[in-house]
Amino acid sequence: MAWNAPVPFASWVMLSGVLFSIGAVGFLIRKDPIIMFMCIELMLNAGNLLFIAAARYLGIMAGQVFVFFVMAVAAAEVAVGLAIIVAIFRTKSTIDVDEMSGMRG
Amino acid sequence: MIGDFLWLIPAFPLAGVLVNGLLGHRLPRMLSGTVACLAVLGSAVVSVMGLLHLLQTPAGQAREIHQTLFPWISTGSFQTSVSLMLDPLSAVMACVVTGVGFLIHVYSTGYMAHDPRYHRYFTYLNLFTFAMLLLVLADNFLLMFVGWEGVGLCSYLLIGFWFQKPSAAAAGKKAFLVNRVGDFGFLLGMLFIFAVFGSLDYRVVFDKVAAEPGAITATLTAICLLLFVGATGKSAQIPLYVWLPDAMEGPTPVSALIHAATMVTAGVYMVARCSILFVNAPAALLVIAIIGAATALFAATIGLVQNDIKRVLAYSTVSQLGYMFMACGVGAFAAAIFHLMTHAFFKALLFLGAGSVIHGIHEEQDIRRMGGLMKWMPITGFTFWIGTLAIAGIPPLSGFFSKDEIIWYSLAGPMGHWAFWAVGVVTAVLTAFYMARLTFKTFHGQPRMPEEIRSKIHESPLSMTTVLTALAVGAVFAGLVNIPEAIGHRLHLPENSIAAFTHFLEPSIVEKKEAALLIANAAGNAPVGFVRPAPHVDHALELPLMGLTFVLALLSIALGASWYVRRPGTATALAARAPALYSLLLNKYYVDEIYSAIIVRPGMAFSRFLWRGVDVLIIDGLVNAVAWFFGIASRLFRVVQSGYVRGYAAGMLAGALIVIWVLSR
Amino acid sequence: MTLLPFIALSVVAIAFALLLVLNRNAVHGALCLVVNFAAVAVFFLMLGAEFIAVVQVAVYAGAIMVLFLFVLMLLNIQGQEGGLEQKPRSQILIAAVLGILLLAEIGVLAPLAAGLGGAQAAAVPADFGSPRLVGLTLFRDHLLAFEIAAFILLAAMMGAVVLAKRRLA
Amino acid sequence: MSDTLFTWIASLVKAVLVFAVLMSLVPLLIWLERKVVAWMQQRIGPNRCGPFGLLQPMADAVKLIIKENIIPAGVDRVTYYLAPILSIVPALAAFAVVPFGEPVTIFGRTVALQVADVNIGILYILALSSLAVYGVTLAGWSSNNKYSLLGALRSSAQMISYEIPIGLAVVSVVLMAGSLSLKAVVDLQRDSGYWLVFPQLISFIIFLIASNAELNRPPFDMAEAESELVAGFHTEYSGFRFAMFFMGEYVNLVTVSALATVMFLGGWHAPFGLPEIPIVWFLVKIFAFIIFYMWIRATLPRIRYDLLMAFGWKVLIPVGFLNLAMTAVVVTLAADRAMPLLTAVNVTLAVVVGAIIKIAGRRVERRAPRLAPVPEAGG
Amino acid sequence: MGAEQFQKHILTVITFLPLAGAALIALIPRRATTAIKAVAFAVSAATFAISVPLFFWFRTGTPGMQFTVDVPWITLLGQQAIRYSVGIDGISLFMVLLTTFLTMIAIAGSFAGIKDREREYYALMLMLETGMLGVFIALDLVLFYVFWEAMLIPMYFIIGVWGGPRRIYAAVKFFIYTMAGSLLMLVAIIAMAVMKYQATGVLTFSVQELYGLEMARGTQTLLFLAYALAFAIKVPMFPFHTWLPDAHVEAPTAGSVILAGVLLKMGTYGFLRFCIPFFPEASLAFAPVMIALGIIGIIYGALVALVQPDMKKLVAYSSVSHLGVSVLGIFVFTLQGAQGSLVQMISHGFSTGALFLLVGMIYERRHTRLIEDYGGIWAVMPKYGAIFIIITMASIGLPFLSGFVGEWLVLVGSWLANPWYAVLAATGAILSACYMLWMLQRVLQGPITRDENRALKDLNFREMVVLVPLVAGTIWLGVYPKPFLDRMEPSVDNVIRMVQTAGVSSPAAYQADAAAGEEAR
Repeated sequence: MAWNAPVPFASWVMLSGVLFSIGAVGFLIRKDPIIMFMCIELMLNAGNLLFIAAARYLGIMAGQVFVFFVMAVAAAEVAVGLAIIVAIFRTKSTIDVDEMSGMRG
Repeated sequence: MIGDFLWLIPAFPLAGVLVNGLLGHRLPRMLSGTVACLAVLGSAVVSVMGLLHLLQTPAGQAREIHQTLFPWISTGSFQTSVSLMLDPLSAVMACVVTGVGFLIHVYSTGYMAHDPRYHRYFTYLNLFTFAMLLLVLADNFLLMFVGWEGVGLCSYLLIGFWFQKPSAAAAGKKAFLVNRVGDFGFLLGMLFIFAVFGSLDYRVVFDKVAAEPGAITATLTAICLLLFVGATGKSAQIPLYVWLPDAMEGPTPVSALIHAATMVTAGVYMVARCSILFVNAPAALLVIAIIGAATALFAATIGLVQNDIKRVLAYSTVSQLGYMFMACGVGAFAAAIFHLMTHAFFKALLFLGAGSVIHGIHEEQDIRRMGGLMKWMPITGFTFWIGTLAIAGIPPLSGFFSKDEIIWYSLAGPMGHWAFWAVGVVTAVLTAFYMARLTFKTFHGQPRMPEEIRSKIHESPLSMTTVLTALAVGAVFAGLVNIPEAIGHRLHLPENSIAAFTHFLEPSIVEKKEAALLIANAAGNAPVGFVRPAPHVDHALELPLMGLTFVLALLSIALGASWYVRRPGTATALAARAPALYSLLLNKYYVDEIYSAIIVRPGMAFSRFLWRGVDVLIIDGLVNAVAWFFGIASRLFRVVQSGYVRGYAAGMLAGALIVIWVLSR
Repeated sequence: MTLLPFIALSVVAIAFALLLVLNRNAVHGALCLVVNFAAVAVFFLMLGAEFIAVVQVAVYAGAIMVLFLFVLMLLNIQGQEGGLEQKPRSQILIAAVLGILLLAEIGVLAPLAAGLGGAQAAAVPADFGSPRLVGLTLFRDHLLAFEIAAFILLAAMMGAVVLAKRRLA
Repeated sequence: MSDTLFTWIASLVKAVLVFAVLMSLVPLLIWLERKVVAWMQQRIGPNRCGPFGLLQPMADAVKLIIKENIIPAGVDRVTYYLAPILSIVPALAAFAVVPFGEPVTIFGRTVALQVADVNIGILYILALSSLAVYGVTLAGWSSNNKYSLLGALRSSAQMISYEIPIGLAVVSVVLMAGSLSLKAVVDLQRDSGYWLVFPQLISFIIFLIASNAELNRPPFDMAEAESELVAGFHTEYSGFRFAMFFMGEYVNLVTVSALATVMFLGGWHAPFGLPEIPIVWFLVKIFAFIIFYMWIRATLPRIRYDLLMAFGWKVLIPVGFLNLAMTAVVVTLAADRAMPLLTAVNVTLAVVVGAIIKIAGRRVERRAPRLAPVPEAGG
Repeated sequence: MGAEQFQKHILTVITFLPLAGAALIALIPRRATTAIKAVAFAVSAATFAISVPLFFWFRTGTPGMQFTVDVPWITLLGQQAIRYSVGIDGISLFMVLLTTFLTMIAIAGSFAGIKDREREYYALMLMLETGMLGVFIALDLVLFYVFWEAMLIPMYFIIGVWGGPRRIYAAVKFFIYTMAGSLLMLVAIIAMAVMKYQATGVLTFSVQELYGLEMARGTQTLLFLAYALAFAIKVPMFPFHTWLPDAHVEAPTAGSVILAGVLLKMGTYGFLRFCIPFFPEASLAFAPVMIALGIIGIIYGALVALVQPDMKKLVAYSSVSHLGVSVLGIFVFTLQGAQGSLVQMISHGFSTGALFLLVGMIYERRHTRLIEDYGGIWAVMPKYGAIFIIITMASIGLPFLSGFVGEWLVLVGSWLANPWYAVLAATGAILSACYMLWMLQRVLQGPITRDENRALKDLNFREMVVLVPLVAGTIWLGVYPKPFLDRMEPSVDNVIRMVQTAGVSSPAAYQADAAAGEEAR
């Protein structure tokens, strides 16, 4: 493969897929909620990447606008998520996900 | 003229009911009693006037008076109205009902004098009379059915009059239920008639049958059998007679009026009224004859050993009714009605006599603890003797004429057969014997009452004894109304006085000769083996046979006298020798026990099973099971909510995978 | 936008993503993520989305990660969590299986999607991805979505304040 | 010599030039600051090393370089080393988009006097300024010291909060210029003849205050004030890493001043009527700003932290929004007569507000509570 | 103009007057119980008084709807689909009269029985009356359904709050049973409207227009089953009847009078008004099944009633039996049968209503409903005994009393359809006599065994006033049913004709009867 050949769209899908799965697996493996949040951010970012790639390959601006919204949502999600973690930490002095099963049925 | 007074006949007793029912407890006793008697008297007068009017109408004209009061149930093709009809048959019946009824009302004022619920008793009695008159005067089956159930209700109320007594209450209920079973048959019969003829009016139905006789013999047989089931219920024939003996729980005048003279005869009246139907269904006639005969014999045997004075008379009534049905069965409807009339007189006399005996010796009913009462109650005793002789069939009393006519026609009637004749004679002998036993044990021989009662025994008051004598007169002379030809010719009596009664009933009942023709015609195409045209029996035989029955009756009375007066011990000795037979008869062939074992107890068990098993267990069980199921299901799903955050995450991811996989295909 | 820089950068991105997941120390993880975001920002530049690239840096790296650092530092929950060792065996197993499944699925899908996007990048106007064009698309076609995003942010802000506010009991 | 190669070389040269100039300016500024502050406080300032103390910064630099690098125990090594780098790099990188002169033709090709003319210049600067927060945060956290952690949190919170007013001020300028690239802003000021400081006076004031806070400079230097939290986030740093923090601060100062001149004082253009000398006017304006900052450092007392934050959120941001809204309305409605109109409005507003503050100030003094005379002992 | 206007809107007035009364009662302070009772009785009496002229103004001989009011209510898809259209014909006239009559009596009957929370109680009773009246006069399916459900709620509370020990269980069971059934009906209603809309583009729920709606055989069966289930539960027919004994045993006296007197009739009314006219072919096809269930209901109800220790349960099961007769009458599709079932409904309303009042009265005195706790009370309570006997006789179908007319016509109708139906149904007469008389014997007759019974007081004036009208009703319906029969004949004939014309396979008996009916009239 010539090094300067243009990058096919499939590779972008592969890349964002890999990043997404790393994020997903990370989310499942780790017990620390902050790491889990980061993994979620990672997944979201992988999503953004694919959006932009698709926008570029299809020539539609909408892709980029969507990324804009994803970012808004991600920011909101982190804000609330971290607030919750702070609240939990303040009450239970630990934020280990497995202990937090108070809400079970 | 008389036509528009017909409604008065039932109206009078109805008025009596209203007066006594609503205001009774405020009226003094005398007033409410007299109101009741007057009510019945009023309707008696009107019905007699009706009878006379019919008698005067020349033979040519139709002896029938109609009056339609108001339309009752009318939907689509089913139109019935409350309308009355007076024809010879219903006139006779009306006169018997009101006549005997009035006498019994008068008797009751005496008999029930100290009863706390005096006015209620007379309300029921008037209500009964009203219902009976409705039954008799109705001109369509539905209105007859109204009367039919009405009398059933009154018999229930009157039998259970002393409802404090549990036995009376039970007897009342038993009477009503057995009657109801009978009415069930009658109801189906009426439905069948309506389905086939499209209407329930006698005129319409009878004309259609008369128009083409023998056309629908099969359906007619079914209809007649169903109607007959109703009759057996009401007139206490073999299968459904069990309620009559228990009906003795009620006051004696009630037994006299209802269970001797009027209600029980309703079945016979109905059969006679529909004679045109029965004649065209020879198989049905045969069944009636057989059941009638069987009941007569069966009841007579039980009557032999009964110790309660009223029970003996009750079984004798059942037996006499058997006679009447046998008469109808062999085609001699007029004879049946004639016997019905005479029986009304002497059986009422006997019951009232028994009533005054019980009244006299203060509520003692067991004849084994009576005896020699003639000394204390001469009038009751004498009138009782007249009744006994009449029922035994001793000439010239009424019993002789009516019973012997039946016995004769059981041989010579259109469906006559020597077997019926034999049963008739044997039953006559038995009747004579148990009546003799009863009279002798009660009025003759040594008094077996405990000492202290003997002083208090007294003859019944005037109001009761006058009624007894009046009935005695009726019992003696009632027979003369219908002197059979054989005797009539021998004594050269004027033509119109011979068998006057039968000729009078002509238009409303199928005459014997005509019946014979119709039966032969219907039998021709009906596959009933037993039935065949009547054997030709020459009239010569009639007198000797009558003589034979008379002699046998005398002999059995003599036997009775010897057994119970000269050597009182013989009966008990005889009974000791055949204890099984004796106990069998004493316990009425254990029929009551059999019925309860077959029908009542299993019925109750089945319904209890239905309730506990089906209703509670299965249906409710199912419903509650559904509720339980949802409970369990929800508890099951709770587990899924484990609270284990990463479990949820894994679930989500797996879900996402599946979605991607599905979408990408 | 040639293959070499793409591969180089994707290696960097994937490496730092793995570092984040496997890292014991949360702060280091955060930094790895920042580097990952920077790499992705460069990808955006390669894909002609300058405005989004800068926004990515400003928003993700500049704001969100700072939030993370803030929380990490405030709560100082250092080192509570061991490495991967003491995790319940089953959880890792499930995660591994699902991860592999996901990768396999993407492996299958990528060529399919390729058909969609085509090997060659589409011809695109010069200022593709410039703030002017993004602004135009944003406010012409997706104004409603923009308003909704605004509301989400408002709600999140209020939520965060209420949740984290120390109850002055 | 293909075009791409030429652009590569040109930008490389420009980058090196800019880096050199900045690096050399830092010691000069340190010296200038100490001199100006001293002069303002009627004292002499450094005059021992070299003429007028010019070599004092050199001495300091040598001291810091040869000083032993003490790394306290329990320090998170990676972030400890990373923090100083992260505080300098964004400041230097931000300078790349600042245009400091008209395009020049060398060897027959025109070369823009700007390291990289990117059409999202301003946004690029904002992004990098938000990265500056990392340096501070990580420094405070990694030095495993309670005070430094608190200092880091406070200063980073302050920097984040003040990014928003700067953003608003910049956006109103961009609104006028219609494009995000700095070159367009300068061209606008050249074409319209108005320096944006007049039509955008309010945003100019907001920009000055907010950038001061952004740099953690004295009126707002709560985080690393000696009297409060020892030395804030860089307490545990010594030696060359401590110097890097200082360099970072001053490079940032230069960048911010450059930005201010480009956006508000018309970049490299001479004031009305004076001859156009390429880079000199640009440097003069930058130095004017720097002196202004130093002047503020010398005069204004330190503001308490919560008032500082409250002032930022409750005053600057609302005023910023209002100003932005006003500008937007004027630009859309009266596109052509925007400049004079806005100037009029802003100037009148400035005068009015100034008057109000003066009157309010005097009345406050009159009503200030006279201390009640101390009652005589006894009695 | 006032009178004519009043006559036009008489149905609306009758239906919503009780509701207004309920509102008025809600305003009266809780403690003024006598005022509450007075107002409640006054309102119900007024409603009855207004409904009486209906009987006389009703033009006999016209099958169609009378006193109709048709006002658009809800517009769907631009069309006035759901209309407030009300009206009564021969069938619903007597249901309305029965409702107003029985509610008045029930309210009068509950003066002694209800001790706590009278205000809510009487308000609920009047609301219940509105619900019931609405069901009978509604000519729009949605309006019908609204009232059908609205009527459930007050009944639920009446059983649930003022009931006996297991009232909650009974109330919930009653509610869920009826609700489950009626949900299917709702689906069917909507399905029909949609089919009509697709076929003709006219979106309407009015009953008139939905008659004769063409639909495929399969759908007709399904829709028929949906309706039939809802009404079968309400009747109640055999398998769905278990809620009735519980509801009756636990409901307060007046509650069970209304429950038995009117609510059960809604099932049979529903069959006559909706099930059969809407789906003639399906009705014909399912007739044998429904007849079988009816007959089982008769015999099963009677048999189970025989062994009930509790009087109210006994009467409840007797209701199952009586309404079995009514259902049989409907599904033999003969004029006599249908009219018989209607008369049976009215007579059952009188007799069972009276029976419940009677049981309630001795319950108020002795607070026990078990038969063995009584015995020989006729001696102590003569008036009570007399009325008890008359009502018992009416209930078991003694001629010249209301029970007989209904039963007889149903038997005639069913015999014309198939003799064996009549034979089986007639056994009901015997069985009903058995359990009623046996109960009578154990309660009224026999010696007074318990001394509490000795002290029982006879009926006071109020109780007589409550019972006498019912007794009069049974006697009037028994002796002179002509006015009733004439008014209902044309409408019922109309419904039956629908089935006959639809049913090619209908047995020959119908033609004969119809023909005979023609020339007889």
